[in-house]
Amino acid sequence: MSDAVDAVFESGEPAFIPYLVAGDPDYEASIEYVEAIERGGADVIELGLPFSEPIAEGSTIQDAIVRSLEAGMTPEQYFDFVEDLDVDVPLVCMTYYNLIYQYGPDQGPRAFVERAAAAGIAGLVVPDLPAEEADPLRAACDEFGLDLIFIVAPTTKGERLERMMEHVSGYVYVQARLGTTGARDDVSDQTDESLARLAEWSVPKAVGFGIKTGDHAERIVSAGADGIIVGSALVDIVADGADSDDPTEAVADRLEAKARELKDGALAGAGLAAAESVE
Amino acid sequence: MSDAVDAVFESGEPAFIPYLVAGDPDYEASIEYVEAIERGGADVIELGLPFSEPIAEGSTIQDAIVRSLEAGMTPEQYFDFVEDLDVDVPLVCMTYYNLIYQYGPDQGPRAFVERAAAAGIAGLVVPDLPAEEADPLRAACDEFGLDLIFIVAPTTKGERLERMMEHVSGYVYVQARLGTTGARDDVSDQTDESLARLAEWSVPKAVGFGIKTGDHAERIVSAGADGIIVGSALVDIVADGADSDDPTEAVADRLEAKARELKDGALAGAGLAAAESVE
Amino acid sequence: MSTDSDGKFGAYGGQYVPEALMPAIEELRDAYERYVLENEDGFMDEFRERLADFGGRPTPLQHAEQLSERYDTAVYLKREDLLHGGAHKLNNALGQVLLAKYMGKERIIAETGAGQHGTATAMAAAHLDMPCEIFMGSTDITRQRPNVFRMRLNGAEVNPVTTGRGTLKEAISETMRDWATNVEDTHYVIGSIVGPDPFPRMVRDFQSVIGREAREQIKAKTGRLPDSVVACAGGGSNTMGAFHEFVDSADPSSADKSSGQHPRDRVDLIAVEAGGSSLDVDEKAGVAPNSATLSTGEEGVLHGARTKLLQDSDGQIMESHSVSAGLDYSGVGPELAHLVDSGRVDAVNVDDEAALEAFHRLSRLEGIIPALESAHAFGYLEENPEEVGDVTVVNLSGRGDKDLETVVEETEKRDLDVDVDMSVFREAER
Amino acid sequence: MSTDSDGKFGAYGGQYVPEALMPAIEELRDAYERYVLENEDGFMDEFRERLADFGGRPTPLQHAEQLSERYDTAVYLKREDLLHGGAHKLNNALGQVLLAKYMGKERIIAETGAGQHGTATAMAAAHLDMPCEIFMGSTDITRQRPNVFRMRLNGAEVNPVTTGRGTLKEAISETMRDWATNVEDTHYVIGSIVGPDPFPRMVRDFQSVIGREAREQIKAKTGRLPDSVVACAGGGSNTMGAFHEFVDSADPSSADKSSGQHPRDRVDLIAVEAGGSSLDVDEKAGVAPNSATLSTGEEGVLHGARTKLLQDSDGQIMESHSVSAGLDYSGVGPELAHLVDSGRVDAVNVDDEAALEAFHRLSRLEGIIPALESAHAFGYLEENPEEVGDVTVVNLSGRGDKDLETVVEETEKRDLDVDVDMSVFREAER
Ligand SMILES: Cc1ncc(COP(=O)(O)O)c(C=O)c1O
Ligand SMILES: Cc1ncc(COP(=O)(O)O)c(C=O)c1O
Repeated sequence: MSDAVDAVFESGEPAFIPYLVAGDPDYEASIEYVEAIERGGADVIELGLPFSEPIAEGSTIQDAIVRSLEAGMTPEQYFDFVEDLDVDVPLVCMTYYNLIYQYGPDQGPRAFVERAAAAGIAGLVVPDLPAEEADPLRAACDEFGLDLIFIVAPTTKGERLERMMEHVSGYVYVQARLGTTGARDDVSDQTDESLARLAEWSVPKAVGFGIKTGDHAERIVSAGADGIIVGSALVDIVADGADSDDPTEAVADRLEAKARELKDGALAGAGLAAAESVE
Repeated sequence: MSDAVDAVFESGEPAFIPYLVAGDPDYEASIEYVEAIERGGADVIELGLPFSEPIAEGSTIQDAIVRSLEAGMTPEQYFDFVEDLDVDVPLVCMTYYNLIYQYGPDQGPRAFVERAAAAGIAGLVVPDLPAEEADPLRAACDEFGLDLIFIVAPTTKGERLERMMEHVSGYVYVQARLGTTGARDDVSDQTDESLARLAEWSVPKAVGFGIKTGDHAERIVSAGADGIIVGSALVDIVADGADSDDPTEAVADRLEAKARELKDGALAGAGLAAAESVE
Repeated sequence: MSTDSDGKFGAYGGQYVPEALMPAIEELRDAYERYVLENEDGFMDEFRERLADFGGRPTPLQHAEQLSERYDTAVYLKREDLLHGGAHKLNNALGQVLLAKYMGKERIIAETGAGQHGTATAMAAAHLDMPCEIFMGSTDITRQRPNVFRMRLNGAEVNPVTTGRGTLKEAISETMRDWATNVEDTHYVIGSIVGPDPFPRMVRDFQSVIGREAREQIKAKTGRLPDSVVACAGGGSNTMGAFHEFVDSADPSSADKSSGQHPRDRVDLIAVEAGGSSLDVDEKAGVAPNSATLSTGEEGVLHGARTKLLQDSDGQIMESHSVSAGLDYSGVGPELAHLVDSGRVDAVNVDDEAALEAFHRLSRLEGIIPALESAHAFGYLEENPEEVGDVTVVNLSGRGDKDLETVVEETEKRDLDVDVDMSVFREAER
Repeated sequence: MSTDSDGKFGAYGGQYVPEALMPAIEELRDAYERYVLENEDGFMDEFRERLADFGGRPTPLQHAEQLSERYDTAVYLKREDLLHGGAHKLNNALGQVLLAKYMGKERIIAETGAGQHGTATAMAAAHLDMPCEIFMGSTDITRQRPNVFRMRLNGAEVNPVTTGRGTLKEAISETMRDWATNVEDTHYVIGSIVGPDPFPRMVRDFQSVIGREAREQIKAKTGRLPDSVVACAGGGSNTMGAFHEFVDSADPSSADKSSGQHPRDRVDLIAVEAGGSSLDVDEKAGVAPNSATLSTGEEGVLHGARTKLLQDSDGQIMESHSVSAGLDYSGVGPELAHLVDSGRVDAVNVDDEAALEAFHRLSRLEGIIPALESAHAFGYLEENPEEVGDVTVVNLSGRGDKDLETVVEETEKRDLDVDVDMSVFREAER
């Protein structure tokens, strides 16, 4: 279990967890962007390692993955990227299992986790690896002290949910709605349901899939989330920048501003909740 | 049995029997053309009444049929045409059975034959009417004194040939080769074979299908034919005239010349034969 | 096997062909009688085995659930669309090519309209290793392009026929010309129950496996004979193939039918012709914008037989029309003409638009894309569901893969009752 | 029924899918075990009846006379090309759509490459009255246009997938995304023996009717088991469908084989993959100009299962290539990967050109136009006639009507060994 991630959730403040694809749209700009969202208030950063078949992503993140791959991103370069970053918050690597499995001279997840740990990665999220197939990766994570973060879907219920909770480390990624990643204009009712379903579990709950604005963030934190995960809303800014060839700094400023909006929303949500419980 | 046709074959001279499609390429020109080939030496004229599905014709005569039909030829008009013609030799109508069958208010061949007789037609050739189906038409021909001329094909042999010979009136149309009508560059060996096969029969034998030149005519008559039937070689001249918009008289002159060449060829063939038998 | 051993069906039938072909036709009649009727040298055994292994017989008789519900009657489909090549045509083509082989012929020719008979013949000829040439009207070549490819792939020559309007009628005439030229070593595989005797009898006998199977299958499934059998009719080979075994059948269930709604003492036989765009004719232009020969034609002689024809008052043959190339013919089988005259078969017709709608309907509701020819039979069902009784067998004579382009084009021209969204067709074109 | 009840085939298989799908997959596994393995509610009886009546089973096992002579061995064709829709795909699609109905699902989605699985699913969905959406790569939409028409005619929505190179791999990913969104009321009909458990087992079980029939048929025809079974392999569903019943079979005839030339103690199972234009890969471009996953792939995880994959050294999936869209896939069924590793199945491959030649050859010699996919199996036969023993069964997985345009185009580009006169194709275009 990563102490750094633990510390974030123990702080009492709601965690703001932004996501970007490493190397999108290119190595140098991406470094600036990740650093900008930290300045904007990130508590943990999920950093995508792009895979050619991202079956859990919507079109926004799919496009980001294509940009990053075309700019030459590889697992090896990803670790250099992580080491080059000048950020203090914990980094969580989000990728698909085949890249973890193939890394290094032998097959199996251990080499990847070892290298990730060396690069300073605090945890992993693997969207195509359900608990059933996770034993080898969990063993490697335990060995090298990484969190293996599981996703709890709206369809994860009953016995299945109980079994999963036994294995949780770090936080759970509460999938706010069915479907793929992508910014939406509303907050899903499924979010409230899921948070209610998970209320009795003590593990920190970070909600993701579809959060786009400070308002969304506020609503979700006020509904009981311990953190919010925001990807597509930020990747949209990177995409716009890439499309219009804006200077890196301008895009970085926009990302920082968006991050602040989301972080403030989360804080507001927590403030409200705190206010209610204090009075 | 038509006396006029009989008289032709009884004259001792080989009969030259040209074929044209009535109304090709139009009514007026066609009248001129038929009269021209009589001047060229025709002994009998086969005059085609065009049918939309001429399954026994090659492309030369098919095209003539299309020209005639497009110019408005109908069975009724055909009889007018025959009556308008100023020729003395016997006329034989060549057409397909459906036109004969449909003529007049009731179905069946009688009305057609009656009208043909009235117009002065001496005989009929019906390429899609084998002996097997010919009883009703034969009865009508007998009633009105027309010859029903049968075709003897290279495949007509043995018993079949014997049965057919019992019904013959006028002359037999000896098909010189398998296939459809059309001028050819050679004389078929099948012709000699057929003439040999028919030698013992006393009925006059007119050979057709593919005769193109005076030389062909000569060869065939010298091989034992009592007459030659020539269609496509003449229709080709009509077609050329129609294509190049030549004056009717010029085309008629060419037809007359071609007829004379063929007639002379036939005579030469007979002369040779006669010469041989006399010496 | 037949009561028509003289080659006549009432006033219809006969052998109106050039003398040069008569010996070949006599030879064929003799071979037909020996090999087909008498099973000499085990011909029919070999034929049936090849039809099973190469052709895929028996074809199923399927209960059509959605149609049955729609029409409130039990609709069964005889699935000739599943035969190798995609239509009933192979039953006949395989029979004739095999017969030609038994007769020692060395070359096969055939005409084709929709291209279905041509492809069936090309397949049978490849299967039996016989050289093969197909005559096809140039108009049909354009509207049935995939079938031209298929014939060529099977090694057949495809000879375009440009006379007339370039459809089936012209192709038949042209094939007869080739036959008259090469009659000694060549067999002409006629594609329907038309032409001179013995073709109408022989083609019917080869096709009658359809009705023979259907009869057994419907009895096994329902314990009774159907109230009706419905089939489209061009020349009429799928039609007589489906009808033949039922022509003499009384319906054994009619006696104890309690409803009394459809008291039938026999199986109704319904031949659905192409109504085209209209039943009116343009005598002047020599065009009938339909192929409803049985309903509107007059007795005459064409392509070797006396039968009903689309013709003008002089006896000139009129150009027919149908959205489906396989029904687009000015003649019809003499046996069918006779059965219609004698009242045993009902001749009805369905227009282009109703056939197109039926094409879409069957595709949608049953997951089966029918040939446009067969779609006419389903158009009849839609317009007259009350006519077919409680149990009906519809002959699904072929599949519609060959018609996709035509259907897209013809559908876009029209405002059909069925709701078809054509946009993705256009998208796919891009 | 299976020894693979944990969903693993050796090291392969498993369930590598997003958590959101896991409950649906568990539900499906449960339904599969009850309905398919235990025949609960008579599911398998209804399935078999529909396969017979709607699908046209059994399909024939045909002795191929010309090929047998050419290769001096008894070649038998399992005629899946005669199945409704024109390929083996319906066996699986009908099974899954029916299962979805038993499970109370209300919507069907599927991916398609060649369009054959999409058309089969669209047909099955229409037949069973289920709304259906098909995901298809935009490249495949262009090269398999008739199949797009057919799906639309059957009432399915066709959703073009433009990511990547727009072929099967991308279509599968996109369908998984839809499934993850609509998992509660939607069943995803996977088209081959790929994907998370229970799909590989279940699709194989639905397809194993091929081998079950073939086994009975070959025994009836020859009194013995074949020396070999040959099938093309894309995902591998026709392959395992043909092989499954033979995997455990010793050849009962080998004991008394006098020739001793092919003393086999089991039926050889030969999976023929697409060699494409070359077996070399371009790692830099991420492209393998072939789909020879079994021969050249490496273990990895894709689309829900651990299996052999075409991937670069980092684990990124490579674009595959084959002239036949249905084989054009970077993965392969985990069971097949396992059987190849364990030596029970031989993995071989045949390149684009040899497949094209085989396409023409079968069309010419046997009068059967095969799918380009199936043509690969015949390409192997041409190149290795001595490998298949005295009696071989080749799975003719589908018909080639869908491939006509591709074949014309690809043939014109090449100088093939078979003598094909392409001129009439060009004439017909005019
Ligand atoms: C599928 C199908 N049905 C019917 C027909 C019409 O022919 P017939 O009336 O001889 O069955 C054709 C002709 O090509 C056809 O292809
Ligand atoms: C006719 C045919 N054969 C084979 C295949 C390959 O699939 P599989 O390997 O799953 O049988 C396809 C796929 O579309 C196909 O259409």
